[in-house]
Amino acid sequence: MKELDTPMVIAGRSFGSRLIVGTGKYRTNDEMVRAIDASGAEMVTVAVRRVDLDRTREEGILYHLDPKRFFLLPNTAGCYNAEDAIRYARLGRAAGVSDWVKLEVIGDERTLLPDVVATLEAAKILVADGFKVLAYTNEDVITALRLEDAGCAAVMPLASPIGSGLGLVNPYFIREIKSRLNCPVIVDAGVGTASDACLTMEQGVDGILMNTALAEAQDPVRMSTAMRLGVQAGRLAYLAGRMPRREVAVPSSPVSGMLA
Amino acid sequence: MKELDTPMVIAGRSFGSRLIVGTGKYRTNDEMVRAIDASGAEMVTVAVRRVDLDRTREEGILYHLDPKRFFLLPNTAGCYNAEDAIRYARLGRAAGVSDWVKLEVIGDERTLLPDVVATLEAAKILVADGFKVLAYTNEDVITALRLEDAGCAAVMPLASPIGSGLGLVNPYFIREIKSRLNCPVIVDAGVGTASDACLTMEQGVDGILMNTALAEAQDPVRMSTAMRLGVQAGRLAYLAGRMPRREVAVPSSPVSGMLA
Amino acid sequence: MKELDTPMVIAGRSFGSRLIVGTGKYRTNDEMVRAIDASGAEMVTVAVRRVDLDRTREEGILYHLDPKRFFLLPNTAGCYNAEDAIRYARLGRAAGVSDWVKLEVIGDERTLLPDVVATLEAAKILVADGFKVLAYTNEDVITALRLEDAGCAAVMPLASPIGSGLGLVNPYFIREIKSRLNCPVIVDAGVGTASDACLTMEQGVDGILMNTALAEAQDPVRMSTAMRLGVQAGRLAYLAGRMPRREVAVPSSPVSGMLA
Amino acid sequence: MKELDTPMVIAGRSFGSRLIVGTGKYRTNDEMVRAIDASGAEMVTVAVRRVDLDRTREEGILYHLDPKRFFLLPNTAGCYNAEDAIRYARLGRAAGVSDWVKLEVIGDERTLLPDVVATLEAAKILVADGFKVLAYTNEDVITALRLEDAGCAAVMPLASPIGSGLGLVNPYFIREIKSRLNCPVIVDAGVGTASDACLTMEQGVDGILMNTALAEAQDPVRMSTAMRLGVQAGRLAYLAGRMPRREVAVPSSPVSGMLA
Amino acid sequence: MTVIVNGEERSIPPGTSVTGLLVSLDLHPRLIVVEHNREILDRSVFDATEVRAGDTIELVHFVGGG
Amino acid sequence: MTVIVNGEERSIPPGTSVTGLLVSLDLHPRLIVVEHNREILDRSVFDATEVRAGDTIELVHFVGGG
Amino acid sequence: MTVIVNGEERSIPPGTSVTGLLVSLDLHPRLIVVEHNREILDRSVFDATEVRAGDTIELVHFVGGG
Amino acid sequence: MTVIVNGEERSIPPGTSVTGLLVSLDLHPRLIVVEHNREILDRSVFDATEVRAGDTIELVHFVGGG
Repeated sequence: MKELDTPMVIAGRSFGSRLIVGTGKYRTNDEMVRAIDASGAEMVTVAVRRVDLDRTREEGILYHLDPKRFFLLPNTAGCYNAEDAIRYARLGRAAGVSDWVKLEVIGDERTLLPDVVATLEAAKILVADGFKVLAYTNEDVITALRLEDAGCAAVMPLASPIGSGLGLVNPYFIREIKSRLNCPVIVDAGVGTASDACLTMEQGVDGILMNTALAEAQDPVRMSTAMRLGVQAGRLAYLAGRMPRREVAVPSSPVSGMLA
Repeated sequence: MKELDTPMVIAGRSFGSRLIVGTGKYRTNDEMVRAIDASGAEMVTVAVRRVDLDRTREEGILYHLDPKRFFLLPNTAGCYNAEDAIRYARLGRAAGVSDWVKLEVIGDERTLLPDVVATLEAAKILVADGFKVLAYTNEDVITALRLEDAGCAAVMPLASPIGSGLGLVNPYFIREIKSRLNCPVIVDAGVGTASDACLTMEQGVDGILMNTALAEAQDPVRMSTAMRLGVQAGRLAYLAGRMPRREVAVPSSPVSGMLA
Repeated sequence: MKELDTPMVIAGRSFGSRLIVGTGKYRTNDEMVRAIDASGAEMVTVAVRRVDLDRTREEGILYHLDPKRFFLLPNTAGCYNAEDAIRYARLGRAAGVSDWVKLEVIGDERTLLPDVVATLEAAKILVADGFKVLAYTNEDVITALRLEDAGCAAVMPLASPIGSGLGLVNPYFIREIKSRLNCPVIVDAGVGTASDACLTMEQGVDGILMNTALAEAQDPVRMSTAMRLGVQAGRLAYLAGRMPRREVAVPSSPVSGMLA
Repeated sequence: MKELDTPMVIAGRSFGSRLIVGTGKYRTNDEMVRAIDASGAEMVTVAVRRVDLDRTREEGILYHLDPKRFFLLPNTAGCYNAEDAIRYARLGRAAGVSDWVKLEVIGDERTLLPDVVATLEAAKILVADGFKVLAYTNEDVITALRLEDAGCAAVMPLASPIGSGLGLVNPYFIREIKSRLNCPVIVDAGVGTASDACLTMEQGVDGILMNTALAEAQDPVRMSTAMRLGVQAGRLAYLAGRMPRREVAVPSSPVSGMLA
Repeated sequence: MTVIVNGEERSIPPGTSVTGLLVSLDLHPRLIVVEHNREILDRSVFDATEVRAGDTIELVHFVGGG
Repeated sequence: MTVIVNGEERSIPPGTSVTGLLVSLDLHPRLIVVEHNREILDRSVFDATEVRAGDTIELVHFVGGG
Repeated sequence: MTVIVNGEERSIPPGTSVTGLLVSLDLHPRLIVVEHNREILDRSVFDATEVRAGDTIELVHFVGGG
Repeated sequence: MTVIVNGEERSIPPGTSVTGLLVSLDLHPRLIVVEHNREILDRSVFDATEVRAGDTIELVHFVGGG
């Protein structure tokens, strides 16, 4: 890949993989670790939650993922207003791994779509507070432009709702966002299988973040490998420039030189 | 890949790559060779044509491709009836590289769709004559079943017309063909970009044959790499078993453990 | 409609409606009659079956449909070879309603796809025997051209498998068939809802034949009305010539004359 | 239709047609009038612009449309902030035809997508000022819910960008908006042909507003008729309840009663 | 004597005509098509055509179908 | 004296009313909405409202739009 | 004395430091972020910070999430 | 004497073998398939096979194709 593509650069940091993966919903921690290895991801997202004092719930993720090997991206998942999101972002930063945050301010429990107004408000405050903000948003290019203006390090429009696996529903708007923004555009949420990831990268975006498609696959390790390859395939196909579509056929073999 | 997938086996012969590529329409022979290298293909198709006695046309492909390194699959492209196809198949075999043939009997110049009746007739004769027949056909499962009954080594339904780049138009019928046949199913023609290849492999077919998508890409080497990865990605995603599609969102981070 | 569209003419006979409907699978005969009325269809298909001597099964359709009001088109549904199809066609003709037949020779029980070889063979014999043959076929333009050459009064390619409701899967091939044939092209089978019918007519075909989409709708009378309107809408949209698609927006209101 | 569907009710006013049409971009005023007649629309949108004192530009629309016959809906097209939109809304109301307004606050000139923040702000002020506000918005259900909370008489999400003719790109989000709001949902912008209108109504929305698809059709009168029928077809198909989709075929004729 | 009607053995009195058979089965000739030993009969010969022992008769009509 | 009408300077005789302005421009009051120095005027006051030097007048109406 | 830790009342001996609390809960300070009365504490002050009756303590860490 | 090679008339000296023909055309036998009067020749007989007047020869090879 190295000679065929450039690294993904966010906030001045280079990543050899354009695939960012989540760490939620795996059947076991061991399966999670093997799947993340197979994905080739260098950046992984984590959530900030209370320690379970009764030890009934899973222990912390740091028991399983080496922060020296993976760049951890704390998220604000589960926050429904700017204040909470800012609180979670700061708690995540206090863990001392980095000052990056995947900003999510959810506006609706059923669709988990972002509250774009609150996201914009939180983004401004977090950027002013020194955070590198990667902001989850919808496919609205106007909101995307404002998040960039607010100083976000990357804008992360959805392909379809979180955990839906519906794939890239609106390629037009994703292409529009990519063509209008200067900062990296990472498609976040909705990818269900490798062809979704490949098609999404073919729109020219910088990367993809996914979680459910890997964790809920029947075989997460195989699917993580598929996603690694699918993201690379889509990226290279975008850079290669595809053949034109035609409704009339064109032979692949010479029409001359036929025998009498 | 080796530990995650099995080889593609056709007529008892194993191929490490599920991507078969053509050798037509490249801008230069050098570009063709580099693209084929990048594709990782082990089997490449060639056409049988008159030697150009005036040397105005390209020299033979064997000056550029080492038949020890690549398994050459002669085709009967350009033939519009069974008799011609059989003649070209025998000429191709006489070259001494193998007794395999990619059988194409075209029925219409505008769409280059197969004449399924003549294809079936030619397939029977060639199989009786000891050929390993890989038969290009349309998406009709009934024709596909008859080609298998006729002893074809592989059945090759189209994704869309040759050289169209329209991608996989009818996934239902391709899945149906795969689910009903025991012999290998190789999708031949119509793939335009990496996501097409990936989506096609996700239907469970054994492999893909393509030419125009590589030769006509702005950068054939990058696109060949993309196709190699896209085919692997689609294959592994098929084997992995994708997550279910849902119209309602599902969070990736825990909903419990939120702060007060 | 009259001033905006021409009638559908098949074998010299004019039909005011481009929608042809089947009479199978309705919950009750009364619902069937009301649905057919609502559909505006002038031609309806019927099947040829043994009289039930124990009267446990439904009585003949002629008790419910007036052959003076509806043009009855006997089909050969359920036949798996040319001989049976010819036998059923002749039995249908012997009923004395007409010498038209909807020729179906099924090649596969699971998909109910046509056996194109046997269909072609039966078509030739029936045409020679004086039948007006409307032939059910797949989306293969080559087969369609041969059915026309065989003297079929109309060629009836499928949108998707009988009773599937998957809609128009391959618009390219349906457009190709329409553009290449001179005889009427009626899309038969697969339409599931009104937008499928509308989209199908927008490809320029002459008409649509459907049954399951009406009989299995929760409210067949409303759906029949929807299909009548949807077929007309698609036809007129085709004749009207649609606006171009664009990926950039264009205002509908003047950009000049704004206030200072 | 009357017995099969209910009227579209907005702000207590009933409309017999679920199709609302614009009056812009027609080649001639005469063509506009005939197209609007053919569409069956009862509500038509108009823009507010300066009188052309040099008479070089078109005269007012009221010379061509009888406000007693058509319910005129002034829009705020061309406004890029809440203040301008409010000013145009009040000027429109001052014309004395009604206190309804189609609120548009555009956020981006290239896509003509709405500025949802400014739209929400303007909506609140206009509702407080006694306007019946029909608000153009994107497919974001959260914004749609807030527009309803703000007291909008109807919410008008786009199918695709204004004047694009790309049709219904995101049926999921449109269905979600309809399922979550109590006020009427009118899809505004993007419909290109009759099947787009039909498919859009099949999502269950209350109505559609369009302009370019009619004005830019090669034959606006035929297309307006097609749209009238397509909207009705989609509405009735939605009410009728479509058959299930299946990947396996089901015969329409009895499988019993075959001859020996 | 015995004949096969629509696949089932039936015994009918010798000398029964096709019309007689239909009447005995309470079927209206106008709506029925008769295949007699694989040959389609014209309605005009229903009266004159006698059914013989061992004959195979198919009585068909139109039913709902698509 | 000079006023701004729809963005253009126009000189009209002192003492001209809004109605007078419309008439001088050959516009039918019934179809026009008048914004006078950013304030929308009710038709009932067109006669009584005098246009003063430097006033900004916007004369708008409905045109085709979607 | 009683404090609220992660939403639950807990009684701990007076004079307990944050470090002491963590130890008593068998938690490794390096992996835990502590919010004390809505203020995030730097690890360097865990020892010096005394938990007082009625304090609200949130102990959080990273868990799997997307 | 005259023969038809790949559709074109060519005159070659009598007694020319297939090998001779290939050499005269500067073609490498290993890469060429020869169809002689509609019959495919095995390479082993190129030397022994004489081309006669009026013979039709097709010289084919592999070219790029899909």
